[in-house]
Amino acid sequence: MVAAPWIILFAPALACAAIVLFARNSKPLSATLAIGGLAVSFSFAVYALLQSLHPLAETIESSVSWVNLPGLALEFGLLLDHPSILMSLVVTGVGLMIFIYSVGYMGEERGLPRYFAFLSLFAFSMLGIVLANNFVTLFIFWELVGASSYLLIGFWYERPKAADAGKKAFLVNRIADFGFLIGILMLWNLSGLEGQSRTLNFAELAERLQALVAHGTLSPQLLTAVGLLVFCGVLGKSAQFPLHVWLPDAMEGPTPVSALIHAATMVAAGVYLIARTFFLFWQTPEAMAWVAAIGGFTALFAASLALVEDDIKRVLAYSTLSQLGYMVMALGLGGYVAGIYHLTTHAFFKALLFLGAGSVIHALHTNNIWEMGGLLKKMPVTSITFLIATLALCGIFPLSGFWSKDEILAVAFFRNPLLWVVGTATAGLTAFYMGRVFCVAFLGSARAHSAGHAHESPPVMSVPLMLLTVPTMVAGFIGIPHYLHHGQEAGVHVPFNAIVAGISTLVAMAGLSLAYAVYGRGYQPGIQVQRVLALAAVPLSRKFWVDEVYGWINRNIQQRFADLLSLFERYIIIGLYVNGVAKITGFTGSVLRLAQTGKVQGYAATLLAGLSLLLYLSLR
Amino acid sequence: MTAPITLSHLLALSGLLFSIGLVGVMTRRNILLILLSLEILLSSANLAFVAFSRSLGDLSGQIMVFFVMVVAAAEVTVGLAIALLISRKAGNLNADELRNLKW
Amino acid sequence: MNPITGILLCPIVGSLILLLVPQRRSNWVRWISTVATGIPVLICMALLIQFPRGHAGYQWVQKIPWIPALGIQYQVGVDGISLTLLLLHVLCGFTGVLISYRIKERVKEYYIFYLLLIGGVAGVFVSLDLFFFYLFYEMAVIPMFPLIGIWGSGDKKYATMKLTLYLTAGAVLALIGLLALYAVSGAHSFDLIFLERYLTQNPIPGHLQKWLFPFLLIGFGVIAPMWPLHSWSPMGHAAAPSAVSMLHAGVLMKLGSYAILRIAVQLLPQGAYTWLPWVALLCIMNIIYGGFVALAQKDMKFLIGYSSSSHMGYVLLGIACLNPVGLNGAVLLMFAHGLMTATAFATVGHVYDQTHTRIISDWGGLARRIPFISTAFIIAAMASSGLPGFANFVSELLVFFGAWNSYRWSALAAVFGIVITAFYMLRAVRTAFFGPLNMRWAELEDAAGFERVPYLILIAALLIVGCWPRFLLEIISSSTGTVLSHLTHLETIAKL
Amino acid sequence: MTAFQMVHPLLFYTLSGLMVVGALGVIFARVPIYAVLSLVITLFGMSALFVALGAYFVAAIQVLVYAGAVLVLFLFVVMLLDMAPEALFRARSRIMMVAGIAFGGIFLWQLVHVTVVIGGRPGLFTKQPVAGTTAAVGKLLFTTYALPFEAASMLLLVGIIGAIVLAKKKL
Amino acid sequence: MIPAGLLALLPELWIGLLFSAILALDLRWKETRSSTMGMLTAVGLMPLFPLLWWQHSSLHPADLLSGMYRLDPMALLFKGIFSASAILVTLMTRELGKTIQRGHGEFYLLLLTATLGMFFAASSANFIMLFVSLELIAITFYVLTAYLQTDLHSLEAGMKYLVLGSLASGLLLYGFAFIYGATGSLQFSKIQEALSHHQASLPVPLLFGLLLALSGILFKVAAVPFQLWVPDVYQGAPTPVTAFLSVGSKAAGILVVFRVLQELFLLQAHQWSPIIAWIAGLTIAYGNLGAIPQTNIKRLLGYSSIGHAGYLLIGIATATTLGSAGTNFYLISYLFTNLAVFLVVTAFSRQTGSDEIRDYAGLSKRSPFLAAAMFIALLSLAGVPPLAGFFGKFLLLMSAVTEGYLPLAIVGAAAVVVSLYYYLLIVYTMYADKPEDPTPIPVSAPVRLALLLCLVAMLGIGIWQGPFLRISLAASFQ
Repeated sequence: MVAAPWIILFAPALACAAIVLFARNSKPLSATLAIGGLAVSFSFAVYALLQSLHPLAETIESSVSWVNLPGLALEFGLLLDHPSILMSLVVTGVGLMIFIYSVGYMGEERGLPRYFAFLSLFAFSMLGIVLANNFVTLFIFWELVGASSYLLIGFWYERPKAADAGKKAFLVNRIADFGFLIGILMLWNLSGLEGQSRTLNFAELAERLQALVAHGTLSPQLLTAVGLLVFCGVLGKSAQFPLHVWLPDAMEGPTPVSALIHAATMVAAGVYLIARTFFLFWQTPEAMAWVAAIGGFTALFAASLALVEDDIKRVLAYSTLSQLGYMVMALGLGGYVAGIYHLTTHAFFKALLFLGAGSVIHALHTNNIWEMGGLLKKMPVTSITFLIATLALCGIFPLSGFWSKDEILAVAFFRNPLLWVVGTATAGLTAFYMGRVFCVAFLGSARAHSAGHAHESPPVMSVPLMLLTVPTMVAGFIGIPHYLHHGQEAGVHVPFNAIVAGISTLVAMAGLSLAYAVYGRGYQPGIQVQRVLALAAVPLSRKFWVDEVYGWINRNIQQRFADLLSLFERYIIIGLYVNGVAKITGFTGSVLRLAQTGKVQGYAATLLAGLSLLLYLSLR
Repeated sequence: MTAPITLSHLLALSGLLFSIGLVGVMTRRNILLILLSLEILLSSANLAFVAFSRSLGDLSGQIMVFFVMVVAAAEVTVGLAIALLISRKAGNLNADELRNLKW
Repeated sequence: MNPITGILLCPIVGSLILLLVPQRRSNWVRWISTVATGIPVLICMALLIQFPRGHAGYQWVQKIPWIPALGIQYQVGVDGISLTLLLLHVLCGFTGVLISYRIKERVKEYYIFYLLLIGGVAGVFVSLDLFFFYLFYEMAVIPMFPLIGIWGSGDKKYATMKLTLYLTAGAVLALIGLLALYAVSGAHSFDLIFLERYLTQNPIPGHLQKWLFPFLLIGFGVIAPMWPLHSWSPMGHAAAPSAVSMLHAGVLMKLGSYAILRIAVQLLPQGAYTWLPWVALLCIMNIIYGGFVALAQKDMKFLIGYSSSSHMGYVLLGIACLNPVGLNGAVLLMFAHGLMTATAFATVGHVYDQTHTRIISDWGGLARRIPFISTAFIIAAMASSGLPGFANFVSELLVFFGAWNSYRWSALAAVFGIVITAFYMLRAVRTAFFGPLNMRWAELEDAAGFERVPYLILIAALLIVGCWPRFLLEIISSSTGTVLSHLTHLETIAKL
Repeated sequence: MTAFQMVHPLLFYTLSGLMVVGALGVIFARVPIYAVLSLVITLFGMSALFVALGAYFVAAIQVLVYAGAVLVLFLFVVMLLDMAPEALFRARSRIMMVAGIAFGGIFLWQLVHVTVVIGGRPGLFTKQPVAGTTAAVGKLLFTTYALPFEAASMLLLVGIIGAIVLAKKKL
Repeated sequence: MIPAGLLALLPELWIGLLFSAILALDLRWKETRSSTMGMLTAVGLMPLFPLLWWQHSSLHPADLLSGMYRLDPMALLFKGIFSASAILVTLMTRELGKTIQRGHGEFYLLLLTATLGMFFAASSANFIMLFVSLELIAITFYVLTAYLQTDLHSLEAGMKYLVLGSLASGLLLYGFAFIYGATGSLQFSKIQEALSHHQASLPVPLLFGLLLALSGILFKVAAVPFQLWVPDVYQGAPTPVTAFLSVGSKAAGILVVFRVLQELFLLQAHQWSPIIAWIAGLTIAYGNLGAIPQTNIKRLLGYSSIGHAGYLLIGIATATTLGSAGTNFYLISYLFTNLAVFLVVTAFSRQTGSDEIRDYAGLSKRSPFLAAAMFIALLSLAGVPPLAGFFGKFLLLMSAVTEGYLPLAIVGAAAVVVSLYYYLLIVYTMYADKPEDPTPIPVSAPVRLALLLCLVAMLGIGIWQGPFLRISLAASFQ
């Protein structure tokens, strides 16, 4: 049983290695290896789940010493507890669907083996984050996830946009990890405050922090700082404001990748990190407040951006941002279970949405919703699954999204009404933009030539869609919150609240209806309203100029600074100081040689001058 | 003018001659005359040797003078030979114009 | 025969044999060089396996009296630190020979100088006598001159002259320091093992140590390269032929930090305590400044060059920590960075040999045409930006951990440094290898078959150590422990 | 202070005056021949002084070798080259003049300084004078100083070979 | 029983014999056979080595021949150095070929007399003997420098050397006079005895005499401020003469400095040591800095030899056994190294007629052997391990540091870098630049052999320093 986490983790890694070594040129073999590897992981995850359901089941923790030095012992350790089992199930399960789907979606690609190698690498890294039992192991995989996401986004590296997007994703994450790593270093330091050997193991850290806080050894400010630094990592991976900019761009990657990485798993890693380090955040209300605030803001902010987006994948990306904001907000408010719960359900329906979008894109070769239309009849499976997922996202009873979202809103309602308002508003916006997408893309008539000739995707793509529909619909009923509750003392637990649920459902319905009215029925608001809306659309379509600000900083501060230093290097260090020394030396030589006038009597005079000096100095 | 002549007097004379020789070496333009000034140098050293020899009651100083003369003769021979060649080649014996090698 | 001497002699004897090989027999020359650098790799591997874990002290020591009157002896041997670096060196040297198969002009001379260089560097790592240490140190510098001057590119005259002079200037300064050390130690010996013992019992007075240490620090710091003495390095890298850049950035720079650790820190612990905090400060400049300057570079080799000098800042920082974590990190980072940068230079060289331009923006989309080389470069770039799985990550992590408590600001700068690294590395990858293929390079040849071997060796080594660092760390930490025991010993003395 | 009884002050000052004037003539003479001839005066004066100091052999050699051989050689060369006096004197550089006189002066000053010091040290001059007769010097030359004597013969040989090889038009 | 004096004098007698033989042959043979005569001279000088070795191992150090002649290890070592340089210079002279238009035989004769003068100088134990032998060297070199009668450069060099050399001789002589006056003798042993009364500090006349004498000698060594003649004379003189000047004459100067300072005035070391240290530092700096802008290789070597003179003086300034040994060692390595460079210069200019550095472009293609030899020799001059020049510098810097002359050591070390610069410029020209005229340069067998010998010596001395260090130590004052 101890082997389970290791097998779950390393099966995809082996698949990746095998593809690199043996299947570089074989599409079927590479696909088989990748899917097989993940299937193994999945089955062991299921096995672990079943084991953990046993009332006497114990948490599995297993580690090997990775670095063992006097003063620093780093372990490579895995932990199989309820959240990690749940997450590995999600990752492997959703991942498996996406892998299979990819066979169809990416079948024509020359670089399919490369693709599957990257995917397996990603699955490996993601599982590593999920299973890690300490910060270093987690950080290792944290970085690997970033790298594999970089590779996958830039899979079509010949497209400048894709290549840029990959780079951007990696860099934004790297900036975030700067804070995260410093947070880890500070935590490591804190762990030794009472004289014990320092550690980074989650369980041990939890105990020590509790003790430290209890003994008052630790200043709250410091703890808040640590919390915020760790949260910094979350900002990057989960694309929270202000580091959200990479996620929409990341849509340049292949759609299954977007589904897997930028919807279901990688971006969830940040949320998962908060959950994993909840022992830390729970001790520091200030940090929690920041987390919640940023989560809430991101939720609303991203949802507003999605309103005017025409690219179907980008809409989904903003929606992801917004939902991640929800989860972060939930965790920030102490809703541990609520956050993870939503994370799980979101993984299902968002993956489904992306795969559906992919199916459409595959058929139409366009991302623009205004070039689609009327797909309900042409692509029924895709459309219906997309609709289910949309409804789940909007939180319509009884789909999974309803339960998880309402759990979050309930927490917010009791902990911070302002955020509840924000959350509810976001729910309305969500419903509106999803409704807009659905109405424009699937209803009505074909808006472009290609949309008229669309065909349903092949079974290898549609079957995963259908399979994903199942958890999207039933995930609300299988007792996930209960499962998560197990062994988790910290956090706020709020029972189901009918009022909150009712309000949010109403708001969602209103949003959907409005969308349908505008985009399905062609309802035109009054001129005045239209003017106001057009005015409001400007900042939205420019995404509040966040990208511009970053670009400006990049060009005018960072690059100017680099150029400045480069000039310093060139003119001061090399020109003045290095070449200067050389030139002075050479110049001295040229001056000295002038003593050599060629006149013999001058030489004699110099000789005597030297001698006189010598005599004067010695005989003084 | 009637004080007895001491070693210091002789050395002072020698020194004066030596200095005159130095000035000659540095200021005469003609190579031949530079050589001539060098002879003053050597001679003044000779005077010092003889003076010391006298005051020490030791003959080795005078032996040295003998050898210095031999050396001076050989030196002058070679010097004049070179001067002759230079004069043939360059047309004059101006020390200042003898500066093809410099810097 | 002593295996260490064997490693040392192989390339030197090889170069002597090459003298006798006729000029036209290029292939003989190549094969002889391959063998002469290959055997050391095998020996080194064997030593690595046999090295007693957890055992402090030098192994396979061979001592031959050389000039007893001055206390000079030929003494070689390795401990964990030098064995690790020796491994790095033989790997880079061997792969460099393979990479150099592309050189078609004046092959014989090239390999003669190259093998001399290899021999010199190996000598530095294994010498346990200060005299021979210095001897090999300078021997390692000089062959660079013709190697860059003849087979280099760009502004090679300036670059090679600057490099040689700069390094020699550092070396002679260090020589003064070594001689002064000899003079004030009173041990009348250049024997490093003996001196270590002797100076533990009879330490040099503190004020002298403080005064001596800068000589060694700056002298060796030039090659390390410590800011602001670094400017020879990017230029040298840029002008050198690829194998030389590999060796240069990969191994030569480590000579400096190795020497600082082995001689300056170990023999002058009080000096180290006094001066290393300043070094830690300079490291900030190394890391941040080097990183930003790299960010402004348009020439690929300059970029990697500045990146190297930036990353050597981590090494120096690790040494400055004077704790096991930092020191082990520093040594491991020397190893990792060496392999990484060698890979990078090899790939850049491969492209440059065909494109004859190193301006990054002149390339473009090369990944389509030369996937293998591109992959190798991306791997190097990733390793350089501290991606887990590669040895760089774990070693940089150790440096962070080591420095965190001693030099917080430097540690912060170091952590920030990897962000900058990612910026310039990814930008380079993006511009040079991604995007649409620049049609000028439609005929570019990828590394094929045998040509891939050196890259695979380097990357494999990076990966193995990166995934399982304990393997090397056990070897290294036994020796860093010894270094530190001198320091703690000193502390106890000071307390008494 | 030990006096030199054999050197009458009057003789000394007369000879000194002659010698200095002769030496100055070398420096300032416009015509080379005058310069050579004025050196002869100096050398003769010195020879006389040598006699007064008891260095008879050296004095004789001085007249024979210096005045007799060396200066005649100079005269030969001067006449051979037939140098015009004006060309020699005209372009004398002022800086060199100043420098030469300055350094000569400094040197003289230092010499005088040293000489004064010596003059004040009676301990150095206690020995009885010995006469440097031909017999006495000759004996020394052929016994104690035989080796330098041989070396000197070699030196003269070099002088001869050198002069011939260099200056002779046809070997 | 053969008198010890005669046995001691054997090397000089042998040179005299050789001189007579060559003189006789010169009268009988035609100019065309001059190269055979050169070979004969070179081969004839070789028996000197066993002779010197025999003297070293079987004769006791002593003052012989009425105290004129000193037989000690130092003299023997320097005689060895003189012989070796004489042989190599003779071989070089053979390469001159048509450059010397006439008087080949006499050239060899003069080389022999110069060597003889050096031998005498090495063994002088009396100021008279010393003066005569120094003048024997000097006058021979005046002739040799001006030997190319049709070349105004050569004549100019000869005249400059003669004027300045005579001036220096005058100073030397004047200095001797004061030393004589103050100590009452010209015999080294007696002077030493007289000086032992002045341990604390020298009286003014003695110091005055010492300084004047020292300037006369340092002129030969080419130390600042007595160095100005060097570049001009080196450039103008025939190359073998330059080579001989730079090694033989300089070594003789160093030897005399040793004799005067470390033998006679050793007790007063504290008085002259700082002076020599300053001079050494300035000399190193002047030589190496002045060499940077040079374009003529002989002139450059002239400047660089000034620099080397400075290094040689370091060992004297420290006034320790280690320092003296360092100087001796440095001289041994300098002998082979510098002569190797001059061999290449001679061989090169024989073919091309040029001494300009830019004409060395592409030498590595025209003659790989010459280029390689030049490369190694230049590195050795700069002091790069594992070549001979390195260990000499190492010893000297070590002695300087040990004696507390740290600034001097730093100057010496910095000059290594500067010298490396101008040496490497030549190397770069030879190796990396394209030749204008790619015709190969032939190298005659004797030169090739001599160069190989020098290379082996450079490497051998550089790697296997022990025996040479022992010799140097044995030959230095204890």
